[in-house]
Amino acid sequence: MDANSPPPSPAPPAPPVFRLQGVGKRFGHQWVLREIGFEIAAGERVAIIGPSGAGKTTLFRLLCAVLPADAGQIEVFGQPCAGLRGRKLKRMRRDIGVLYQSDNLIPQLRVVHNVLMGRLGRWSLPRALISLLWPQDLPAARAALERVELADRLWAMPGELSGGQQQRVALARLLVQQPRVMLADEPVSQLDIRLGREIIELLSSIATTLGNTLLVNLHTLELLQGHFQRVLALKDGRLFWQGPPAGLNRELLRELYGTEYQALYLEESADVR
Amino acid sequence: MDANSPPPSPAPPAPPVFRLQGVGKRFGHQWVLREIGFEIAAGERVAIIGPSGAGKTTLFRLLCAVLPADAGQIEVFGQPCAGLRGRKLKRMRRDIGVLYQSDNLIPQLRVVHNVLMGRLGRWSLPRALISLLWPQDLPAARAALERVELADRLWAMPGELSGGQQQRVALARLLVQQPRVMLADEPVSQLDIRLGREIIELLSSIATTLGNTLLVNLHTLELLQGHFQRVLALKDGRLFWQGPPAGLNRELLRELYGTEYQALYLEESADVR
Amino acid sequence: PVVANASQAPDKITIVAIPDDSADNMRQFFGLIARHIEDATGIPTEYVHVENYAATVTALATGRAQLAWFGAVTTAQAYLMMGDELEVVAARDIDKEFISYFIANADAGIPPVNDLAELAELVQGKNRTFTFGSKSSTSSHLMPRSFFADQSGQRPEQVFRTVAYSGSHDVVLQKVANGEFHLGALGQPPYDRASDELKAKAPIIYTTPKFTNYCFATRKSLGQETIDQIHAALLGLHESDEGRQALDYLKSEGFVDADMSEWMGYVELLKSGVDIGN
Amino acid sequence: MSADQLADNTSGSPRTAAGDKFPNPSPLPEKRPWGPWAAIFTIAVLLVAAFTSAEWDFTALTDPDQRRLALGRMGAWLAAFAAPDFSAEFLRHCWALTLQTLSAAVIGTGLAVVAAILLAMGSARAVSVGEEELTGWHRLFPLRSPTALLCSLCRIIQDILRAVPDFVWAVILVAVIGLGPMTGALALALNITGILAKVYSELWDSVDERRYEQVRVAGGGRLAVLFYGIGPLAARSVQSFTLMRAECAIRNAAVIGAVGGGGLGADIWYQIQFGAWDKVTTLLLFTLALTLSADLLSNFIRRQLRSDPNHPRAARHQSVAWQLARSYIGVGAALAVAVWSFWFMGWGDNAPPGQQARNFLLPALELLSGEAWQHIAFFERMLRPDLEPAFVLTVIQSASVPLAMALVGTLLGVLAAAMLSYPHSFSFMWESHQFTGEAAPWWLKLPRRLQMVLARLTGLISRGVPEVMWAFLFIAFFGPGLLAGTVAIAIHSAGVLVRVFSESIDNIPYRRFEQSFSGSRPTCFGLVAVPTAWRDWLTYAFFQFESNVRTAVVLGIVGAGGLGFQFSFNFEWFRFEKAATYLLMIIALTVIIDRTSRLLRFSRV
Ligand SMILES: Nc1ncnc2c1ncn2[C@@H]1O[C@H](COP(=O)(O)OP(=O)(O)OP(=O)(O)O)[C@@H](O)[C@H]1O
Ligand SMILES: Nc1ncnc2c1ncn2[C@@H]1O[C@H](COP(=O)(O)OP(=O)(O)OP(=O)(O)O)[C@@H](O)[C@H]1O
Ligand SMILES: [Mg+2]
Ligand SMILES: [Mg+2]
Repeated sequence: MDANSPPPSPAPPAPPVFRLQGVGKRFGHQWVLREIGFEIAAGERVAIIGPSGAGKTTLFRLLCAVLPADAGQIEVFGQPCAGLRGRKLKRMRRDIGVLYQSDNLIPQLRVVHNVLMGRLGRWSLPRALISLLWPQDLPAARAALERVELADRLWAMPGELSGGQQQRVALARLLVQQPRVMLADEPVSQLDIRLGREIIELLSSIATTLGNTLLVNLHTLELLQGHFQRVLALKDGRLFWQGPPAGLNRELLRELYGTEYQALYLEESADVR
Repeated sequence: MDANSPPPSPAPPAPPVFRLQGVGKRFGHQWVLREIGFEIAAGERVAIIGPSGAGKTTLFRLLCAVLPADAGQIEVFGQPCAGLRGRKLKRMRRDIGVLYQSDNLIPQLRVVHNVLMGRLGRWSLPRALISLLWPQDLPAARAALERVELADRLWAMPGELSGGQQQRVALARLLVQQPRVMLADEPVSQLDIRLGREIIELLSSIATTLGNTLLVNLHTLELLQGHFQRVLALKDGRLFWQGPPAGLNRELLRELYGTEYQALYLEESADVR
Repeated sequence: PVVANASQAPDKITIVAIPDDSADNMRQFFGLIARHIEDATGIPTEYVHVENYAATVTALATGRAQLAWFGAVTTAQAYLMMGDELEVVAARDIDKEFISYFIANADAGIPPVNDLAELAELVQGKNRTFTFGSKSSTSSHLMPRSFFADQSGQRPEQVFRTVAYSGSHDVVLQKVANGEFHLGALGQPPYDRASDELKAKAPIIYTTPKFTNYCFATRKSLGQETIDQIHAALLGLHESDEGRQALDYLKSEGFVDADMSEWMGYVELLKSGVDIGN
Repeated sequence: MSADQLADNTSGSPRTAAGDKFPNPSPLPEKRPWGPWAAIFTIAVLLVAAFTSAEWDFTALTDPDQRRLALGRMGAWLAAFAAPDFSAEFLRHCWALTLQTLSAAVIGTGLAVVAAILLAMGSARAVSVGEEELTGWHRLFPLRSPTALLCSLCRIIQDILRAVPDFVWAVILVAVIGLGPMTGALALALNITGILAKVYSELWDSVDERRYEQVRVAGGGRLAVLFYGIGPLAARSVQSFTLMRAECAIRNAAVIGAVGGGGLGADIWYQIQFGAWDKVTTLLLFTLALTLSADLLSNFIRRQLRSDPNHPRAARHQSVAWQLARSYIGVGAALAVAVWSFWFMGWGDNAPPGQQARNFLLPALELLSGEAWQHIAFFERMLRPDLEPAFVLTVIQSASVPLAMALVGTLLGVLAAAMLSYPHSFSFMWESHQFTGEAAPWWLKLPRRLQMVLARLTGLISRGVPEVMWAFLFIAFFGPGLLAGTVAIAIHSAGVLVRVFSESIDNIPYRRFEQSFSGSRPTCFGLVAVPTAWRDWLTYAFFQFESNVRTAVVLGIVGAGGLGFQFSFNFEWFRFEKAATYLLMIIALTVIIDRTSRLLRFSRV
């Protein structure tokens, strides 16, 4: 689709996309992530689950190197991301696409500019500036918006969109960016079930066809099935469990989400499995 | 609990909380709500569902009378809400508590002030201002935060909280406000399943014990069961269907969310019902 | 100091003047003088009104203006900047014996005094307020101040409760007449021009000894020939119609010869670091 | 079960981890914030210091006899204004001046905006330094990285640019390019550059980093982050402040006249100096009219650029094309004014009184020739400040009076502006129904709108009338002294601040108010609008304090002396060595106040 996204080269064993070792992060005196260690191979599709406040968003911010880790080491594409700066950082960022949980859009910029922001890593600065006056690469923006069913909102301001529509615009940006790794922080939280499912399907199909790596934060557990190869569960800032989606069971979930856990549906669906 | 919230008087047949007739709303030339008509009785618990962009949030904004309707008539507590002002407006505002989909908190104010904002309808201006320096009614704020499991974050800034925690703070504000009607726009979208369930349970139990009316916008259909007496489904700005939760079936949902609808879970659970 | 190497006639003469009267007046009457000089020398001449003392000196010193109407202090300042490059062309007859007035509000109950030591004694500790004109002015600040210091042995700040700078001669008169300040100092011509009503409300209590004041100064690099032409034009100011109007405004009979040496006293004064109120 | 096995195989087994390395203090200590109290305490201490360090004379207020006399004087003084000079000739004169002022001020501001954006890119930490791993106080060291050094350098440059009064720039420029309105305009530009760059960089820095993290992550470099993230997010405040400064420049650009141009500001200053009050009144009326139209025009521009979809005007929007066109109309209107200004300065009928019209743009070209710069040597002595200890002590002491006056004056001004910004705010007085849902009948709307018009007029007059005039008015009442000067400063500050204060409130999207409206507009204002705009308010208030400390003219007129006055005094007497010492002190104060204001952004008030 894009000349810039390199095909997965099979010859040398590709380094893992992410490798974390004993990673910790604290705000003030409070450690919100502790001793996180895992590896994510290229092309893997991984879901991250965990109760509210477990540290999922913080983990994502560490992975895309906007926050420095306070302990341990993070390697991205085989390179330690601690000392990255300037051009290298930019190249790395270009390859990592992030969808945030909220405030994904700049409210003062029209949808088209918000979507084309995905191109920033590839464009030269002048081109990026010109684009603010005369949008560059409009077809790409239009195509991406079409995939999230918002083609007619190209010129709208974010404030005119409903909550779900805004999240979809942010998704379109991710599609325009075509990164090697996609991190999506609750991409479907404000979407209805059909759209949520379709967006997840879209993400995972893109990941499959392009060989991209995909990390998704999810609260809707029923979307796990079929789309992800691995689940990481965070609790209280620690890696609580990891395994295939099928491995999730009732006790595990009860322990993960707290002892008072009494969700009817999950018991049922766990039985179904 | 609060002297100001009148006990539901049984003597005269209480007027419906909301009565809508042929209500329409447009932005620019675009009608986003059309011919909406329904009634909601005092003490009812109603869920509103519909695809993204269907007009749910806009409907809520009409119900709490911050947007004027462009067609039709809205009555709140038996009074047309078109000509409201001054003291009456204030009383109405106090009695309708709203939880918005996003941007619920003032990012520049600490959690405690955000929560106490629920009291503003009751406080005089000087007291409200003093509260910024010396929080008034701190126990109420603390109690409310405890109910959403955030008691230790009383003095935090909203930016220090995770997405789900922010939504819970907004909920605490609603608890402090103790309104007669609660409108909640996707209160659980960013919460994990356990917490989501508990919040819905909290809302509906408060509604039941206090005889309050509850309107909730939901995307997570499995939370409908047991907590709501009625479901309103919006599609493309029209009232598409209303009925008891049990009445939701596969065809209906397929039609509501679009023809390509193929959610596995719903088919199954519809069978289960 | 810039050495005068190219002494050819300038293709244009710009006149500046220190801003010690209302802009309208100055534009009108210095405009007349400019026209007179243009007629006499045949060089296009223009008066540019500049509302800043330092800017006038800078303009002449850096060759942005060719002819400047300076007060005594500004002449000395210009001399300090330019050295012998500065040449005084002419001065008014009255400039050789200039005087300043100390005035007091009529209701303040301050009688005329014989010297400033007496005044200092009279107002000492009485919470009197005093205003000079502009801080850069000779006749409404420097000379009154130095006479006061010489005669009473004290700085004005030690005697008066407040010492302010109202901005110009006219405002000094107005403020003292209104009673906003008890006393003030200003030059002679602005006081003489004022209405009798104002004068009655702010009578003179002391007249200073005579001192040298304003002059027209120019740059040597203009060339002796041009300077002579200007000199002649100024001395013959009363011969033209516009010249007479201007002289009338300047309260003078005509211009006379003048030489830098007559202002060297001020140069010495400035070099000695005279008290200017800080 | 396979799941259990998997769980046991995970590297960091959760159930056993003791977490020694990551101790969490639990339970969380409940830390009640002490920031607000510290702030209140500091202000109280400073106030006490201000009142004890200088002599304040309140007799005109307390003594009934004095009060009667004072009122009489004030009345007489006001009466002097009651007869404006409306002769046809003078009106023509005023009109010509108006055009000149407009052109020179717009050129000055226009150049300043361009220069300030460039400079602010260097001096905004968020732009020039960008992402940093350091946090907290480590960020205060300029030597921590080359970019941080650049940032500090730019900040010093902008501090110097605004600490040096514009007339000094003008005198320096006279040496370089000669006399004329363009010289004044350039001097104005230098000074305004310092002002705008400071405020821009502070506004940019005060945007929450979380909000533009997305642009960084998309792969944008620091400049892309500025143009796609920080810029748009701060655009409204930046616009408001720029337009406000443009208005100020138009109003009181006396410097244009100081070096041989013409203009309203300069002319008012002349006429004030020579006590021609009838003309002053006429000129003031012209200034106010000009200010008012500048105000209206800037509102128009703002509205075109404002892109709040929940705004009523936007809701009536037409086609997409029209919506897009609106921003071009806004930019176009601003550009048209700028182009006209250059045309006028170059080829229009632009003669300052008593001069022929000519192309005043040409002298500026001399800036390009190295020759002109030789004259700078003229000011070389400025580089050798007089550092004799006794004198330095005098210099330091002379800072106390301006500090005391500026502190009290600014506080009063901020207070008044805060009170006035409620009736002054368009969103709360004119369009409140957009977010309250209130259906106000005309008899309710009318008084509100009247209130707003009155508040705006009050603001307009208190900032439109020069500080010097206020000083004169209050000298008539209080007599010369600190009090008169302070009240003058307070009134002027209030006028300037109320505009930016209320605009920063009008810049908040209505959706924000709508979601937090609890039935009473004042409450919404106090608890939602003000906290949201608070950081911008602080920026503006600190800036005003800083410039009040530098105020020289007023201090001279009320006989209070002080730093700025002594500086210009010594400069005008060509005592450059002494002037340089005073200037160093002024710059030091400016830097201190500026850095304090920036430090406060780390804290949450
Ligand atoms: N800037 C900050 N300062 C202090 N604490 C913070 C900050 N950011 C996050 N935290 C805390 O870190 C913890 C983890 O936050 P994070 O946003 O990663 O949670 P999350 O797993 O994404 O939760 P959610 O599902 O609710 O979004 C929370 O307790 C939060 O309060
Ligand atoms: N200010 C506005 N200007 C123009 N169109 C708007 C505006 N506000 C909302 N809309 C449009 O109205 C429609 C309904 O929006 P609304 O926010 O009510 O949807 P919603 O049902 O809440 O969707 P979601 O579940 O995604 O939050 C959307 O198509 C939206 O784009
Ligand atoms: Mg999160
Ligand atoms: Mg919505």
